[in-house]
Amino acid sequence: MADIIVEIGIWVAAAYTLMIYSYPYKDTPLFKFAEHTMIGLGIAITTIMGIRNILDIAVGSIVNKGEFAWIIPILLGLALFTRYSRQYAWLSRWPLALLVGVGIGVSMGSSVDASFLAQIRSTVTGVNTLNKALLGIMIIITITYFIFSIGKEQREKGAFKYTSQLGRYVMMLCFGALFGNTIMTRMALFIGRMNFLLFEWLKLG
Amino acid sequence: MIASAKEGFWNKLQAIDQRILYVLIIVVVALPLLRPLSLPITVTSATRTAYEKVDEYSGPGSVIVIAYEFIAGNWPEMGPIAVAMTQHLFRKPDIRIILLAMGRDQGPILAENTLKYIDEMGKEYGEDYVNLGFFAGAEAAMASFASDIPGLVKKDYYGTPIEQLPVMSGLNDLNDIDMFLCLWSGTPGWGEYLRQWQTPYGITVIGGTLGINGPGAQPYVSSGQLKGLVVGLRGGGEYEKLIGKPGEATSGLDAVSTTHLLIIAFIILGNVGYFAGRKRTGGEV
Amino acid sequence: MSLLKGKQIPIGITLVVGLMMIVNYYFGAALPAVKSTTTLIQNWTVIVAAFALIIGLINISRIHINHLLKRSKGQWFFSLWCLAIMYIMIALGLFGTTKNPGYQWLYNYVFLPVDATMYSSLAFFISSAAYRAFRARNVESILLLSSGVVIMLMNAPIGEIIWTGFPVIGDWIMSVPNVAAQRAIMICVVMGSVSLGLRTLLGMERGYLGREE
Amino acid sequence: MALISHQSGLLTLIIICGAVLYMIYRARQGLESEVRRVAGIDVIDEAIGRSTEMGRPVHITNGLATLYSSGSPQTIAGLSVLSYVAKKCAQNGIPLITTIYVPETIPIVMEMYREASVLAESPEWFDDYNIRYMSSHRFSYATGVQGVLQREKPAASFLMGSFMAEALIFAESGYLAGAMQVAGTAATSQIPFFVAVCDYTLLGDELYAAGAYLSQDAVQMASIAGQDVGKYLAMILLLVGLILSAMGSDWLVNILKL
Repeated sequence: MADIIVEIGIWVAAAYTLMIYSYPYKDTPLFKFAEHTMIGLGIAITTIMGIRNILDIAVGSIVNKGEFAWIIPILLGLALFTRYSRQYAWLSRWPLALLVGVGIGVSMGSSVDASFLAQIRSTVTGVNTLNKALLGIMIIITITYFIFSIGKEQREKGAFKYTSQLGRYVMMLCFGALFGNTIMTRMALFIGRMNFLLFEWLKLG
Repeated sequence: MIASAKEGFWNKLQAIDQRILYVLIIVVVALPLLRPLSLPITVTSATRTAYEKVDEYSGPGSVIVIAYEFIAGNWPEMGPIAVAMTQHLFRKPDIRIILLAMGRDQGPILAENTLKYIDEMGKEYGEDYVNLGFFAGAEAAMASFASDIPGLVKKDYYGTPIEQLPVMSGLNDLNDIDMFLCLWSGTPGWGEYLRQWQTPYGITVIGGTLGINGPGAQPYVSSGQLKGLVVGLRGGGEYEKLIGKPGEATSGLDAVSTTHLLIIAFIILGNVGYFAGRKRTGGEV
Repeated sequence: MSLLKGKQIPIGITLVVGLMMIVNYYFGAALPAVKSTTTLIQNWTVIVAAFALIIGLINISRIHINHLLKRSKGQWFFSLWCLAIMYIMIALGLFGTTKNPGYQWLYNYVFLPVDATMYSSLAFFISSAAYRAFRARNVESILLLSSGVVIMLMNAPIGEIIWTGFPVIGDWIMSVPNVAAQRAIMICVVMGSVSLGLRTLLGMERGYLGREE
Repeated sequence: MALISHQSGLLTLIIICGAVLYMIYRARQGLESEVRRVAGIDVIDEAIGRSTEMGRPVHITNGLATLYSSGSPQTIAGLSVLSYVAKKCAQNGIPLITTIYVPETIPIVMEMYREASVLAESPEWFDDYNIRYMSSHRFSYATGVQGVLQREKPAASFLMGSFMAEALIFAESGYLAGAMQVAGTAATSQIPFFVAVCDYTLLGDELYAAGAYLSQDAVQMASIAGQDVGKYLAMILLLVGLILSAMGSDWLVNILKL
């Protein structure tokens, strides 16, 4: 019995795979069907995770451990729904303010340290090879491209005009490399699907 | 007439209907899968270093966290890396392994999937390893886990309370973890663990990621924040060779070669069409 | 009453919470009170975020129910199907827990394959994008084209067989210009995000708060 | 236990914030700071104009970063572009379809739609069925956006925010639908695909400047100038660090390690 379910499952999976691959060819109801299935399942899966978090962590802590502080996030969460009422819509901004506060705080706190200083530190440590020196110089040149205002006139006529163009050239080398490097990852994924279609579904292997 | 027909040909070369390209991609991938060319795989220094570091930091008595921060769609590339590195760790005697996910809700299911492919070498669930499941909230959850493990972790993925799992006994915060294996595909992933675990606690991290994240992660390898890094299908194939267990990555690398050659051929066609077309009209097309 | 409805309180919440996160990052080790409050607030965000998911559920349900009521041609059936499979999956997942066989079947044989197929369809799109974009029109696109092809030949095992030089040049491109451009972009992005963060904390970035009440 | 961990990080943050605040203070005193033109941002009006002529809808999406994650600045910058685009579309009377991954942005986008329809005095423009939540799963989101692009055939498509692999799905699907595309992201791994496929791309920091630039509000424009101070600081640190390190001393590195 079990392997019949699995076999049906494989045929359903293969059908959906072909529906998705029909996208580039023509706008068919097949793709639309797979699309609506995917959105329905996607929302269901995350909604379940959300509801389980609310029940396990918040309500669970109040009921089992009496930590009544969890009432606050629950109220803030419920406040989101006031957006649908014209009169109390302003209340929905409070939970959003909390979320944005955490996001901005976490990003401002850590990004200066992890992205700004860490990158400068690793660039300027042990500059003993030509490549390391070249790397540092290329970073400086590329930064000039992102200068917006101070030295604007310099940008049009002065030194920055050339360095920002050089910066674009460095970025183009980088983007070409990232693009080329990504092709392998995408092919690996497609190989995975072909493995499924050829061997698990059609059983040609 | 001949000139314009020829010009038409050059223009056609520049704008081949992409559906032809798509069909050719399918053909060029299917052939090597059905009849492997088995081109040789050389192990690069990056993958070998990662292998040696995993060995070095999983001595007897050590506690290891493995984070499965990727999605089912990444399995063809992340799967072989996850299976090879997890198998390597399960071969090490007398260590505790904690599987979890904080960024990707599919993590726990993919951890289960990985365990199906490996030989658990007699390790017991609850005794030697545990799957803690998914903690929503990404960086917020990481920060809570790092500072206060019992505070955040109430149950494992199957609902068993932590008190009944000996593998979790005595773990208070991140300082009790000896090595962290971070398998990530994007964001939330290594970036968040860097900020919440590596930078504040200096924990030893070895990574496994998609080919596209390889270049972006290089600065962290050279600065030592990542002790080792296995990258992409190629890295997976090399790690499979190192642990002597060929798997999906090994068989896929032939198809990688053929598809790359096809795309390069199309790029050449496009450029030939562009230049020849321009030469004919003697100027801007 | 207008004080309550106005912007002062939300801006106040963002400012206080934002500053606490920053203070915790730099002084957290020394100020346990700040650290514990930060952890508490971060746990709260997990719950508020969970409620936001329900807002999403309401949004999509209203759209598809509207299609159903209006019987919009060529769409109402798909809307019915989307609503049906969504709420069945939620029922299976919540009442039967995610270990329920129905949930597992839909997850393993419908969701995962489509998820993997969508991801793999990038193989088509990256090929057509490469074919169109890698055209030697000007200096910049020549650089894009050449570094892209070299890296492709570095990655593919066949590349080494054609010429052993590819991995060498590829490694240089990967370790110098590639790292340089990424670090430069990363450094400038930090400036932008800090400046935007500051504007948001001070209530100047009005975008997310909307109109004056 | 040092009172402050990462002192150098804190000092840098204070310097950057100080610079931005000083520039804002100067702007409040009426000292304008000109900002260079960013091609991608100017093209937004052109793209909306094209949609208006063709009578097609406009599509916009703000990517993956939730408001409480460290990627939230990208989503907020994307939302400020959305606010501008909504106002323009309401004035021109063409529909704006917003596809959403981050659920907590739904109330914000509803507010922006209402604000745009009030400013354009066309209440009927506000149709919150154009605000479409496509799930918080990346590839359900990608499938949904593909469906919108394929069926609604927008003449302009804006991809502003943090993206991952699905960026190329949006860009190629937009190309197939014949849309004029302007993208902006700070996710360095996806910039190459936007550069290769979209008509215009805002590179990293240009996305953050977009919100301020579009608002044409003197104070916000001044904060862009404040950002440049941080970039000059980075260039000086790099230059000094390179020279010192080449001469063998890692004095600066130790300071930065504090």
